[in-house]
Amino acid sequence: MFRETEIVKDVSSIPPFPQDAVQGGGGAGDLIINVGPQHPATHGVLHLVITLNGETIKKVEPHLGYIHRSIEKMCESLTYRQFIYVTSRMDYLSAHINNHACALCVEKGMQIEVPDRAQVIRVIMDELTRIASHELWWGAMAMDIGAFTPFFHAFREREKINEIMEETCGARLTMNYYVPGGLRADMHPDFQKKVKEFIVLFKRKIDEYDELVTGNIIFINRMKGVGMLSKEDAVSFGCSGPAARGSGVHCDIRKLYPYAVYDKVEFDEILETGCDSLARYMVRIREMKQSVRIIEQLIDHIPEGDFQAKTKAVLKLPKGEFYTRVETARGELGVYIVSEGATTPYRIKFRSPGFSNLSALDSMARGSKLGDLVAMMGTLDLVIPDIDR
Amino acid sequence: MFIVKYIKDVFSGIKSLLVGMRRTGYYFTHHKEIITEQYPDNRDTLVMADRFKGEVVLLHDENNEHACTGCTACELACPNATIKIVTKFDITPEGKKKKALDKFVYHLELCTMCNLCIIACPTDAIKMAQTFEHSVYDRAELTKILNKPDSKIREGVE
Amino acid sequence: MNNASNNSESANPPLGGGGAAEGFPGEIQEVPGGGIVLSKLDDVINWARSNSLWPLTFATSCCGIEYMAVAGAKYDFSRFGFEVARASPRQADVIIIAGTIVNKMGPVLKRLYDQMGDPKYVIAMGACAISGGPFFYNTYSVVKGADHIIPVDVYVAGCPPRPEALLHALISLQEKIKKGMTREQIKSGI
Amino acid sequence: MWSLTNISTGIHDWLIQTFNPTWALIIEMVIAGIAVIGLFAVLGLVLVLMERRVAAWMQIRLGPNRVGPFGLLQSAADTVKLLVKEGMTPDGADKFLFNLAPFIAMMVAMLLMVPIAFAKDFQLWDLNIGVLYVSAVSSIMVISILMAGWASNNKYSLMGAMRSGAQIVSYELSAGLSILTIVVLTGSLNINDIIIAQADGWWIFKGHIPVIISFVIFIIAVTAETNRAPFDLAEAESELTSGFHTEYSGMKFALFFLAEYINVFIVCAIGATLFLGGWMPFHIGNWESFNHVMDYIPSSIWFFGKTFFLIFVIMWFRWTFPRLRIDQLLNLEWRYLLPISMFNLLLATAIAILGWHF
Repeated sequence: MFRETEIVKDVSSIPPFPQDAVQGGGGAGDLIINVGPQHPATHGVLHLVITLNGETIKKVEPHLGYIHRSIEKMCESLTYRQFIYVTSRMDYLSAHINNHACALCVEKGMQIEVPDRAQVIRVIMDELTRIASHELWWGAMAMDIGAFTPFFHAFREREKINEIMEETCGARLTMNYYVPGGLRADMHPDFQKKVKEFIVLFKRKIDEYDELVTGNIIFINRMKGVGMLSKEDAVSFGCSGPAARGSGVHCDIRKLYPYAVYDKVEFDEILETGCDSLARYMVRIREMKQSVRIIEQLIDHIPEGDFQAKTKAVLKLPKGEFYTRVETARGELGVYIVSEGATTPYRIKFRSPGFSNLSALDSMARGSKLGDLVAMMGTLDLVIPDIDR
Repeated sequence: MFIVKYIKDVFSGIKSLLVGMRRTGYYFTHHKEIITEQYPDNRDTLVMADRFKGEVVLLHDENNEHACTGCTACELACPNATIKIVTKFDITPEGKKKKALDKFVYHLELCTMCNLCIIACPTDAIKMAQTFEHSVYDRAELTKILNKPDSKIREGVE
Repeated sequence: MNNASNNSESANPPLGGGGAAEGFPGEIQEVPGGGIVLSKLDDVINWARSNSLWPLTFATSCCGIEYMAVAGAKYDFSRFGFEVARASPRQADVIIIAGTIVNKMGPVLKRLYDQMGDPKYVIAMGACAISGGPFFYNTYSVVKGADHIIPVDVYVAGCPPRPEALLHALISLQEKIKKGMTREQIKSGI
Repeated sequence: MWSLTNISTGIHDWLIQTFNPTWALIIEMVIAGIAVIGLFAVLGLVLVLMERRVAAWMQIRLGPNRVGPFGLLQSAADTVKLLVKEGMTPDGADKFLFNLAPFIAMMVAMLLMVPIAFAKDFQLWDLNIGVLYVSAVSSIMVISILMAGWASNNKYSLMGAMRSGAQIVSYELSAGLSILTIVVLTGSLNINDIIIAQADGWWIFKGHIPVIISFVIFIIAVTAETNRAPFDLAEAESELTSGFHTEYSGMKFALFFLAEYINVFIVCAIGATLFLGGWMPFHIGNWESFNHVMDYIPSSIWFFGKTFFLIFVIMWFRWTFPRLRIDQLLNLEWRYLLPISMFNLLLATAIAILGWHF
């Protein structure tokens, strides 16, 4: 799987790019195709060099860097208030949750007590984001395996969430709503009403998803037994989120290391033991229902009070290292800040879920058909800027 | 038994397909479920959420006065240097020199609508407008000067 | 909706392009009394081209999601005939650069553009594609604007722009094609 | 009563009177050729628009509605655009075959028009082996796809073409077998004879379960043969970008695009002819007055009505189902469709011999 590295003395002996990519995998009769950087199945600009024998995949080698925007490096030159908004662009489908992780880390460093109201609204927002992300995943994954209509049906509900977000946060996708110490603004007066309306709609429509996709015989055949990721592999590749929970790994950060008010609400950690694409699919579908459950518990019990703690105008984290982790829609996001006591972080490292999940792709894909690859990538739910950062 | 299972497979497969077709057929025949909003036709009735962040504007009142003192707090708060404040020195009636806003340069092409400048502004001189139709043929048009010609600072704003 | 805009003259500016219509460099002036048949044919061709803009499925980051939202049911760009999104650049007419272009992606973008058949149009969507946006100053790896790589016809600002804003950009592009002012049309002299 | 038949016989009579028979035949051939090309253009425009509307309504959106009244000119705009768009030939391609392939696709579609009865006595050529001709010629389609895929010098195209080859060759079998059911019941390969045999009821109603099964199999098989979703593996967009026509642009791509829709039309026309009685109005046994009322609806409307219904069903498939994988696709054919249709053919033969059908 890994290319052997050796010291190359003669530079001219390094083969050019395509041959380079297949060393160790290529043989007679092998077909090497490049999927990406522009390809509808990669959901962005991932580049996969695939060695095929006929239709059977022998090897998948992801090439990264096509959307490397050096967010980590960039954060070093931004203040603690400023750097949070950049992380919305990292995993843009769970923008709120990324912001949450960064805000938590700064709050941990500054030892700011976040008011209850802010915490509850944050959790509601996080769960709405998770539903929106899973909706998009559902539509895009169905599109990957060739069904177009689910995409449009998924966006119908997603637009409702976007409306709610826009009303409260002022933007549809990259909201920038969380600030260290709480929220930028209080929730919109209509927020609770809109969320309840959405929940009613969503509960009605999620059954249609099963009719359209989940029960479909073609879909089940495309998903069952495809992209096996054993529990041991999931752990050793560092997979997290629904991708790992589909293999039965107990890894929900909301349960393991509760943050905000997750320890006060009741919800189940979804575990499937199928280890295949169908299991990962079912985890996400069931997770959406759990998110609705969390929102239902909180939406009528938003405590009164401030939405933002009193903070200094200029934030300076004390010297030291701080790490927080949250559960994004894709898995575990860790934020690691090294502070030298200045107004900007000395070093920031994000542990993004997509990168680890992508690393499992090769072992999942070997031996399966080319058509399975898009199904696997669909259920891994890759967001490429999250991988490259 | 093999043959029974085979026939069962066929029928359950066909049934699952028919369930999906019933769903799409329902939407095909029920046009009231269509949720399309016809954008250019609904421009007059389109209402943006009042918190929607479209672009930064400098508020002017009817006397062509704004509240910007040129303190550059927004410029400092902006993470990607979208705002550039150019100041000049006005001579007050008392004969003192006073710093005042000359040009409020706003690079819409860089702006990410993060709202940090609005929070930073001590005099609430700027706010987010709800406009969104920012498409132009020339990139240079996106660099805007927000203060209107001959506008000056409102009395009493420090 | 224009309640706070201080730089648009009327409450509802005309659709299609942010006021760049007049005096666009290279604008073709009409010759009085000449070329009736040809100009009529050109009108038909421009009408057809403007109403059949098939986009390339190309999205690099966040703006891609709003691009998907435009394709989605609520905004539905199929009303204009844009919904035939082609995965192969050979068959696409317009490339919507939805997202950041980084240095490694630059050559790929150029290649995609080169693979498209004439006439081809480019929309730079969002701050990153226009100028690098949030990644303009503090990063080492981002191209400061896609127009450093390929010529751009319409820029639409926002991070990411609303779906309506992208529709507005597409309508602006239609207007531009109908007026014969795109780079392709000027280059080929029609 | 106004009908296509009157027009064609009128023209024929006038030509025979005016010119000598050889010239009349040549002029008729020219007219027929122009009519076929015209029909192609119209069908292309109509079917593309229909597909986009069907897709839109199933996907809870409006679909093209801004170009012309109700968006009717949308596909005209697309056609003009594709006509004037640059048609590229890649440098590494086999240029002759690359440019030939779309024309072969188009020619096959044109050839298939020959035996189809659009209305009563309105047919280009009343072949006595019409059904055999259709199933034979339609399999030439795969050559154009293979040619396009191979000549493109593109791996995606090649894989698409190979998939398409495997797919069309296998699904020919069950399509042919389900056609044979009707041939066995009718005892003729002539399309007109098959239609006449349905004068007292369409085969789908009077042929018991075997005909219904073979109808279902036929629809599935022709969906696969025309490379439509859920069997669109040859151009599987999320896997192979655009499959065999990845490298095609402009008019050459438009020809493939058009040929796909024409093929759908033709297979649906064949399906309508074999199972739903072609231009034959809806007749029930010996209800003379009812049958007489039905006869007032022109035969061409019956034909196009049935054909477009089947086209709609195929479009309905496309916008509902996910795509199959290549091995599942072949599994479906060899493990399910082929055994079932063979068994079914036996049943149908028994019915035909024993005369159990109505």
